[in-house]
Amino acid sequence: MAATTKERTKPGAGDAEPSQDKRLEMYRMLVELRYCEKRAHDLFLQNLIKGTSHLSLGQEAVAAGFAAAMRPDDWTFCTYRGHAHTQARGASMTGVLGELMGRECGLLKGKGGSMHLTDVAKGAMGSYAIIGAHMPIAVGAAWSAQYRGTAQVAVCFFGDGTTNIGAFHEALNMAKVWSLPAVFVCENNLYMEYTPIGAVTAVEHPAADRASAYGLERIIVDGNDVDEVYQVAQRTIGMARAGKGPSLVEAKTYRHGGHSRADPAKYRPEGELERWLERDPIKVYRERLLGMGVATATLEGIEADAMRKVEEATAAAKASPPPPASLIEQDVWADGGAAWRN
Amino acid sequence: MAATTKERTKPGAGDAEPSQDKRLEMYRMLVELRYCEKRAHDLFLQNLIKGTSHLSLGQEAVAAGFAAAMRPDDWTFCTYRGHAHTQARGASMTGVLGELMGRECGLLKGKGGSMHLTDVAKGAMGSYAIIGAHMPIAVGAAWSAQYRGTAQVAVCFFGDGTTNIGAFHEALNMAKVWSLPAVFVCENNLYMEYTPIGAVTAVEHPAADRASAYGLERIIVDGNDVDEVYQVAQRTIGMARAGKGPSLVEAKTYRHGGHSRADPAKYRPEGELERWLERDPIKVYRERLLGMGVATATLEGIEADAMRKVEEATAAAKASPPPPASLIEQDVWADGGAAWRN
Amino acid sequence: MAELTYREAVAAGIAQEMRRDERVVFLGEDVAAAGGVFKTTVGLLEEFGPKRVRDTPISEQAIIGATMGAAMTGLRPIAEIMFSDFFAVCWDLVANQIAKTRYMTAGQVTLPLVIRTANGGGVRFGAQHSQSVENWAMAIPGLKVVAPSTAADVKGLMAAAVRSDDPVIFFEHKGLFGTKGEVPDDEHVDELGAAKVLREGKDATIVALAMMVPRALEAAKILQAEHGISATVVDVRSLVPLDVQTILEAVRKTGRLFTVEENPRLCGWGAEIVSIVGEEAFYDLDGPMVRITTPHVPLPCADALEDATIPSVARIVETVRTSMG
Amino acid sequence: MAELTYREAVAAGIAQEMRRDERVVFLGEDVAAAGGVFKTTVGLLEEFGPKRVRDTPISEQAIIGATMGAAMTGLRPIAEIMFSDFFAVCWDLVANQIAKTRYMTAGQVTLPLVIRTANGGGVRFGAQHSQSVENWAMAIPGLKVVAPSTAADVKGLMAAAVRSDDPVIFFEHKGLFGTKGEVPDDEHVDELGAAKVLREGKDATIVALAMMVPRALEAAKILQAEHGISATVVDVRSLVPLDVQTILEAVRKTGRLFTVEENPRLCGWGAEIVSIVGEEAFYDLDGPMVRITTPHVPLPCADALEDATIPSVARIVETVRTSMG
Ligand SMILES: Cc1ncc(C[n+]2csc(CCOP(=O)(O)OP(=O)(O)O)c2C)c(N)n1
Ligand SMILES: Cc1ncc(C[n+]2csc(CCOP(=O)(O)OP(=O)(O)O)c2C)c(N)n1
Ligand SMILES: [Mg+2]
Ligand SMILES: [Mg+2]
Repeated sequence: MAATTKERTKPGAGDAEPSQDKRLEMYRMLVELRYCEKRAHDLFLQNLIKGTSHLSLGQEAVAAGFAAAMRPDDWTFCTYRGHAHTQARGASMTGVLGELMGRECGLLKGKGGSMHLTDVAKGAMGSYAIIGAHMPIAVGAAWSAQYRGTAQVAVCFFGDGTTNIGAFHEALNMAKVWSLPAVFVCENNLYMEYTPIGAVTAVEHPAADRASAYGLERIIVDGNDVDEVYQVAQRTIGMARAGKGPSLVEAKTYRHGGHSRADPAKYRPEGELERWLERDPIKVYRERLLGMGVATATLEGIEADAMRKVEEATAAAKASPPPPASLIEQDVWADGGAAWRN
Repeated sequence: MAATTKERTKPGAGDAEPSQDKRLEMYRMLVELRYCEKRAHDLFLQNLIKGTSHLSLGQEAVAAGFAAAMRPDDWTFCTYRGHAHTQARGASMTGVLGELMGRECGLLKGKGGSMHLTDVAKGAMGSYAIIGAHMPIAVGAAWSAQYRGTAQVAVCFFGDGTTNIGAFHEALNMAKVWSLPAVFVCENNLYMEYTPIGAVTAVEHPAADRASAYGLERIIVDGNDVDEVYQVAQRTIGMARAGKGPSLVEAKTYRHGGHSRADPAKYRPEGELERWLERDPIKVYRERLLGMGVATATLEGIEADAMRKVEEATAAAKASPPPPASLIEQDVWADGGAAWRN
Repeated sequence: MAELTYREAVAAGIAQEMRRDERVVFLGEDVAAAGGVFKTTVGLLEEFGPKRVRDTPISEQAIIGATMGAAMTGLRPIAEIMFSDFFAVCWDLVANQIAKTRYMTAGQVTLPLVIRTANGGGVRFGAQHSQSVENWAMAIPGLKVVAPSTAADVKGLMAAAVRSDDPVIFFEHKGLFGTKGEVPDDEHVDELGAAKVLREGKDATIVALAMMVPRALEAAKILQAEHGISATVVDVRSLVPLDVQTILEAVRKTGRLFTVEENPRLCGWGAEIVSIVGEEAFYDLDGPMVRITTPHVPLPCADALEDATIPSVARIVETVRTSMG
Repeated sequence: MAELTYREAVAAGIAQEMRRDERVVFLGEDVAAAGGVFKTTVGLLEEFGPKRVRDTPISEQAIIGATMGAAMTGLRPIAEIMFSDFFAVCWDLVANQIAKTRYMTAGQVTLPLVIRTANGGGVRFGAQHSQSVENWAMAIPGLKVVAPSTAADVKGLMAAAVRSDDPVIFFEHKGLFGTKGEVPDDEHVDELGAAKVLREGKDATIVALAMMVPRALEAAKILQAEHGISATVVDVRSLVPLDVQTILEAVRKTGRLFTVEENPRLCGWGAEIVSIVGEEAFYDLDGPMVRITTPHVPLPCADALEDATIPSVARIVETVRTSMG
């Protein structure tokens, strides 16, 4: 197989701009994801969420831009940093907050926790907590779509740090060799946990500079610009759906908070956060929409709706009881049980 | 770290040609490796070698060219296809044949077998039978050299098929990020076991087309031309020794036989073997040396010496008894024993 | 009934299921065009074509990941891991992803898949190509684990594994590929989780798996003939689910338990069975429970050493005799 | 003696050895500048510098491979695998390479290395970040396996592990990081392979490891106070080498064996100990041997579920009491 490596770093001609409706849909999504994630943060501080959790604050445009470009029967595979991706596909906010709080109403009835949010009915095929594992799993879903001729596409999100693990390499090679309908999206937020990605990576752009190793186009997109993300998503998903094989997209973005619950993010150079807050995807998008003539009231209406939704979801999740102990020996097997002996 | 990817496909200016002595040394090595490997094949047919074995017939120039460029205290890491690499570093031929035959005189006293030939005293740091594993191990040796300031270099050989496994990716990235004295040598013999490498790889040159993903130079060399291999070895080992970091070399070559003992290699297209036999590294080199004015008698002398060496080693190995059962519970631990309890 | 080798029964079992169900697909390294390095899958590519029988790169994580992803989206894949030792390079996908995802998602994900692999020693391949790792799989909740000892069981258990909606790790034994046995020609579907009593005795129960089964049987014959010890022999066949009742019943009748394991000594399936018996049939025991295992060492390669390491008929006879005597 | 947390004892143990021996180096993800995600290695970078304390990419195979390669060429590396669950992504390097290479090379290669990792549950991290996998390591010949339950043992066993010329897998328990204990200020070097009898009783022996040790001790107190059952409590500490003699002796005195394991039920270290006792001290037993384990399921995440899954003090008390009649 010959390497044909084109380079492209921006959405180009032929990448359709989102319609006005799509834009408002995306704005709504951005705001909901943001408010819900902030709520999750508050619930931590109140110790209503235990364990760990990884917020997407600042990275919402990647989730929203791709979700807006997907067909309902397409599949999302994401990481432990998956609250936004899972909800962007339509998973219930109560189910998400309930899961974080370990309640029976949780998407996973409390069995999985924040790192494993899944809603198969919505095409949210799981959040995976071990770096890289979901990339070959997404390959398998794409293979299934190709085999069954359904024109479904598997979209797989992962971080910059994930580009250095073996599964990344194996998945991309096999996806290309089998010409599978998959889009791999690296959310480059500049850090693995606390270590800057540049300190542990042999190339500057951890995903894009490696695309050619899999015979793929080099694609970098501004991950804080939901329109740009949407356009790249349209194009790469469209290619996958049309049988033209996989893509690898590097979206440059930034997480506003620490890596996980416990992390105050002191390792960041001074001013870095502030510079990125200037480019907050919601701030940027709100300004753009206003500039395009969208009425302030329209946006405020969306924002108020979102806040109401978060309040309702929080109340519902809080009202839900802890999961019953009977769940412990359920659902190891397809028969619903956990028996390993007679 | 910025990607600075230069391209180079031939030894270039500044790569020193081997001296006449070096050339004769390499010819001797080639012939010894060839004769010994052929003898191993015969011993199979006589059922004196059990289990499996992977011959390097046709690929000897890679082993010889690199070994000739290494310092005695440099390290070789190789695969199950490692008879040539291990002997090229000076391991005893009797020890090799004895190991293949499961005799007490074996390099590993029969405990390891053909896939694990090792001679630490000669810098042959092991043959590894699980694809890719030795690449990160070689990284560790190179790290040790760098840490201790010994200017030793780790040279790691592997096949084309190995470029698709995760460990390849992790090892190359870390070697580059830590700027370690290591040279990774892909022996591209066109096949993994029975499947052509092109059928399972997203790029044409499985190693070279991926060098840029690790910020490395693209290097392809004719693996059947021992002079060319020697020159590239000199250059890349020299860079490593000088603190200039790792290299990745792709050597194009061909195995004359099947993948392993059991394989008749019927999957090859007609004429392919014949074309490569034309470019047999020993045939090519013999002609070149004669063309350079080396006397036929000199080469014939080397050949006769090698044949005698093989005969003697065979006889010695055959005379060696099977290893005693007392070895079974020896050398799990550094204290020489195998006790896991008191 | 035709006489097939254990090797041929593998392809026969897979083919039976692929004919029945289009969702069954098969992938692995050198499995298609070459028919597998052990020639266990010869003919599948020819019958089912390259869309259903696929050669992969040397990328075990991608193979097993793809298997999982395909299973969760409507296919029923069978993957080959060439040697069971190589589970170590894709163990995350097997033990952390495949085994746990149904549970973690409260049943949202169903994973009807089979991973088949060549397990065990005796063929002079050395420590990295000869391990018996069925205990690795047994230790992971969420995996079903099967290890047949005869050609008929290979075909029947393969069919059961493919039809199971749960992930099944299917251990084929390298040392048994050449053995022959009667295999039903017609559709043959066995049951996961059923042990087989191959011989009834009254003095001792010998529980064995895979290549240890013929050795246990042979040992039982010698124990009877030469030492007057009458032994029940149980072929466990399936480690998960485990047929505890059959084992307990045998021990209750005989009062003594011996397990014969090829894996290294510590934490094998034998320890699990001994522990179950030591809790649930303690008062039926007439003497110590004894595990016959490979010592806790990597497997040496040379024939002389390998044969002295894996439990042999002679070692089984000797251990049972001494312990009963 | 200073009072240190279990967490602080990790860095104290490593630092003690790094001061003593320049060949000791340390690598892992986020271990240097950040001091580790569990803050177990705070201060090491500052004291020993970036040459000896190194942050790595997210490349567990490279980390463990590099550890092995460095150990075979003159260093004595300590690697961190952040969560023990992640052994699954580098298991080949651990189980097939590090464990077997000395044996396969007939002793040519020596591997003085330590891999330390955060093991175990109780902190609501879910099934992929909470496993107790010490039985994975115990099942592999060629690995030494340690799992301390106190801060002092962390320091002392860490030193012993670093000084060992064999590869040691060092399991730190996430649930114990915050616990405190007296730790010798001076050089403190413990011994691999020695269990500790923490409490002497006459009716039953309870054998426990890591986080199960404080629970077993607490249960023993309750058993004594509320049920008049006097129990010996043994902290195994080291699974390989295993202090079989201490365990056998305790069982001989008490006649009953209970093991308390955090790992899922099948093929745990408890099964190994039960099997040894069931063979070697069978005639000293007064009743069934009972394992108290996590059921054979992945670990659920929600606090309500996780607490009901891992063996608790109440479950230990209840099981021992019921079983003792
Ligand atoms: C195999 C493995 N190694 C290490 C970890 C611990 N870990 C969790 S998140 C993380 C950093 C991941 O960085 P990146 O891929 O950039 O994703 P981000 O968190 O920035 O979204 C690490 C090292 C893990 N979960 N799995
Ligand atoms: C992880 C792993 N997967 C599969 C194998 C089986 N196997 C042994 S050699 C081989 C082919 C290797 O091809 P290549 O890297 O090109 O080396 P070559 O044999 O051609 O020298 C395979 C698949 C293995 N040893 N390890
Ligand atoms: Mg990141
Ligand atoms: Mg090859």
